[in-house]
Order: sequence, then structure tokens, then C-alpha cells
Amino acid sequence: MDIRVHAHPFDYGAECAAFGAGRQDIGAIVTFCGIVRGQDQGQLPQMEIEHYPGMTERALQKIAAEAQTRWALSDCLIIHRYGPLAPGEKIMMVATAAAHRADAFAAAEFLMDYLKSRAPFWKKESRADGSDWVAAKASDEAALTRW
Amino acid sequence: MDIRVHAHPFDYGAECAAFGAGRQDIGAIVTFCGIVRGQDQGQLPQMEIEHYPGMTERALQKIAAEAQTRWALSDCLIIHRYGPLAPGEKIMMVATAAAHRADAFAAAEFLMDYLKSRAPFWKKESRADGSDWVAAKASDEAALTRW
Amino acid sequence: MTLEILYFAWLRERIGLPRETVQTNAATVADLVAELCAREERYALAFSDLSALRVAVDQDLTEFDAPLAGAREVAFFPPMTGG
Amino acid sequence: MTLEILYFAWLRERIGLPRETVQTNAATVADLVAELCAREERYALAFSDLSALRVAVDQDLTEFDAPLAGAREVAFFPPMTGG
Repeated sequence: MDIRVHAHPFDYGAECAAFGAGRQDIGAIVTFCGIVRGQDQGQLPQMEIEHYPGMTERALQKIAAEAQTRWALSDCLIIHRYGPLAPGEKIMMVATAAAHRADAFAAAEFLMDYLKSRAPFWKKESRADGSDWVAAKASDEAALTRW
Repeated sequence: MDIRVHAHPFDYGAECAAFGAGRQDIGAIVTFCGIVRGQDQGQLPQMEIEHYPGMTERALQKIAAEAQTRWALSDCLIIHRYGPLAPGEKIMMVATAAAHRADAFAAAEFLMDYLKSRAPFWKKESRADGSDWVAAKASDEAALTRW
Repeated sequence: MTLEILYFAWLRERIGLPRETVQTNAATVADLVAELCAREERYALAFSDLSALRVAVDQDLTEFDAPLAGAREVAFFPPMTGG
Repeated sequence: MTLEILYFAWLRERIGLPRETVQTNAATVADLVAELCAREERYALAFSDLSALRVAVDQDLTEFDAPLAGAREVAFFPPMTGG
């Protein structure tokens, strides 16, 4: 279990290549990567992510530990950035490894659903006409009920 | 949409790094990677994958096209190897890109479920005591009913 | 008509060849299977349980009652196990 | 007791500071919020809709009726939007 929260970029390809390398018990790996989208042609939004140092790591540890009790995982990884991010930049990733694909998929979706609504990150988007905190979606909160 | 079927290895990390690179409409990428598991301590199984050249590519194209009609995908990638594979080697991968994570996750699971049971690949495992064709699982066929 | 017939995985091993060309007037896949089974014991054994087999006509999965009119290639194989 | 209070995102902006240390005898989070709101208009405005806010006591998410006995750090913030 590897959890990292930092401002600097991470190398998604290198993380995917390294995750689970050399293990013989892994039959399935699922990764998710969240990326800053560009919006509104011609306007290049900037994103700033605020977080709660200390609680963030604690919350992610709890979510990952819960995933490991629910599914037979060989390994799991969460990386999340904070600070300023430009369109096209990778915000975060999760990776899960298991003997079978159903466990790897379910755990990755679970990690994402809980990370979205239970880990203390907040996104602020800036455009030419001002900046706004991204509103939480009711659908994200609702997604938790399926677990 | 990028579909590749070949005997030689692929570079999972490099494929993940390249997938969707430079696109501004992608907010979420999901990848799945299938790996040859080792089994039965001390016995190192070998795997051989047979396929149906021509139909394989055709079947994968149909599955990917169906995924693109069902979900708002920015891109999708399927790579599948055939021939001999050793434990720890990567057998195949899929990747899906979308604006939102729900589409990327659903499409990746759909691609995997259909690829498992509808693309003409057959696995044969060899151990010290002989070799056997891997039997299809009823759970894999059953997984199709959810779509 | 002339049909190219392909066998994969354990079906290929049991029949002992990966492909063959046959002349047939079979109207459906099932008719073709019956013709093959009548030829030699190894075909009859290999095709003894059709529920354990799948068939593709011209590289599209289909059913054993599918018609063969216009077909050029028929493939028989066990359930797939890719991924 | 002495409590460290933290504010994040738009709550931090509305209150105008990221953290402060308060002396309080509040029994619950809700009591603490009432004390803060009584202090200054900007607190009352920021905390006017508790359904739009979340609270963590000692870095664990909890409810507004949670007791504060033994707590050292209380954080208020809007619903999270990570990932």
C-alpha cells in the first residue's frame, strides 16, 4: 500500500510500469488517472487544489485499508497532487492489483468514489472571468451508496 | 480507437504514458492490464495463447465500436498478445479515456467482459505434469448479462 | 460449395489439423457438423458435445442452426478464454 | 479547553483566515459553531447553511452534533471535490 500526496508532478507511465512489477501473484491491474480538462474554447482554465495536510494522508490510508478488507488485493497505490495545475496535467492516480479482474476493478472504483467525497481536497478553477470553487456533485455522494 | 494483436511484448508503462497525451477533453483514463500468474510453488507454468487471425481483430473492433456507442469515450485502446508467455508477463491491456470517470470505468469493464468471452483467444497452460486448455468460467459468460 | 473449415484450441488437437477445405451441400452449420461426424470417428468424438463448442461463419460468431448460403469460412472452437 | 480551528476552501476565504486558536467550553461542534457565529458577522454568514459544510474533529470526518471532549483540532470545510 503506497499513498503519496504532493505538489510536484508524477510520472503516470513510470508509475504504471513499476506497479506490481516482479510479483507472480498478480493477474490483473487496474489504474485510474484524473486529468485537468480544458474548457470553453479559447479560455484556458487553471486549477488549484487545496487540501488538509495530515488529514488527507489519514483519510486516504483509511479508504485504502477499507478496500483491502473488502477485496483480495495484492497491492494498491494512490497518488494525489495539490497546488496549481494546468489543463492536460495529471491530478491523481490510483492503481489496484489482484489475482482476478473483478477485485481490481471494484477496488479501483471504490477508491475513486471514496476519494472524491471523503478525502479533504478542494478544487478551484480560474478563468478569464474569475475563479470558482468546484461544487461537489450530488452524483458523487450518491455513488457511495453502491458499496 | 487503436487495436493491436501481436506476439511480441508491449510496454505497458509507455502505452499508459502515451494514451490520450496532449488531449484537453480527457478528464479520466482507466487502464486494465492482464498478467500471467505464477501458480503452485516451485512449478513455473508457461502459457500459450492461440487466436484466430482475422476474426480476432474483427471481433475486437466490434467490441470497441459498441463501447463507443454506449459511452462518451474520447479514445480507446486494446492490445492483446498471442503465442508463448511466461509468468509475470503482460498478456493484454485496455485503456479508455472520457471526460468523466463513470464512462471510462464502465467502458473498460465492458471491453474486458466482452473481450474475455467474445474475442477468439484460447489459453493453454503447461506445467511439469502436462498441459491443459484453460476452461471458460461460467462467471465470465454471466458477466455479459449486466450490460 | 467449397468451404474453408478452421479448428482451434483443443478441437484442433482432437481433429488433428488446423484447417481443411471441404466440398459440401450442407444448408446449415449443424448439417455440416453431421457430415463431418459421418466421415471419421475423430470428428464424431470432437463434436460429441456441441454445447461445449462455438462456431463462427465468415469470422462472425453465430449459432449451429445458422444457414451456410454464401459462406466461405466456418470455424469451430471451444469457448474463448482471452484477457 | 484550547482548540485549533481550521478552515478550508471558500469557508477559509469567507472567514478570512486559514486557522485560529480558540478558548472554549463548547460541548459539541454545534455549540462551537454557535460561539463563533456570535463573535462576528462573517462567521455567522459563513456558517449560515451547515448542510453545505462538513466538519472533522482531530482529522476524522464527523457530524455537527459530535462531542468535543478531548478534541484538539476542529476543521470546517465545504464538501470535498478531489479526484
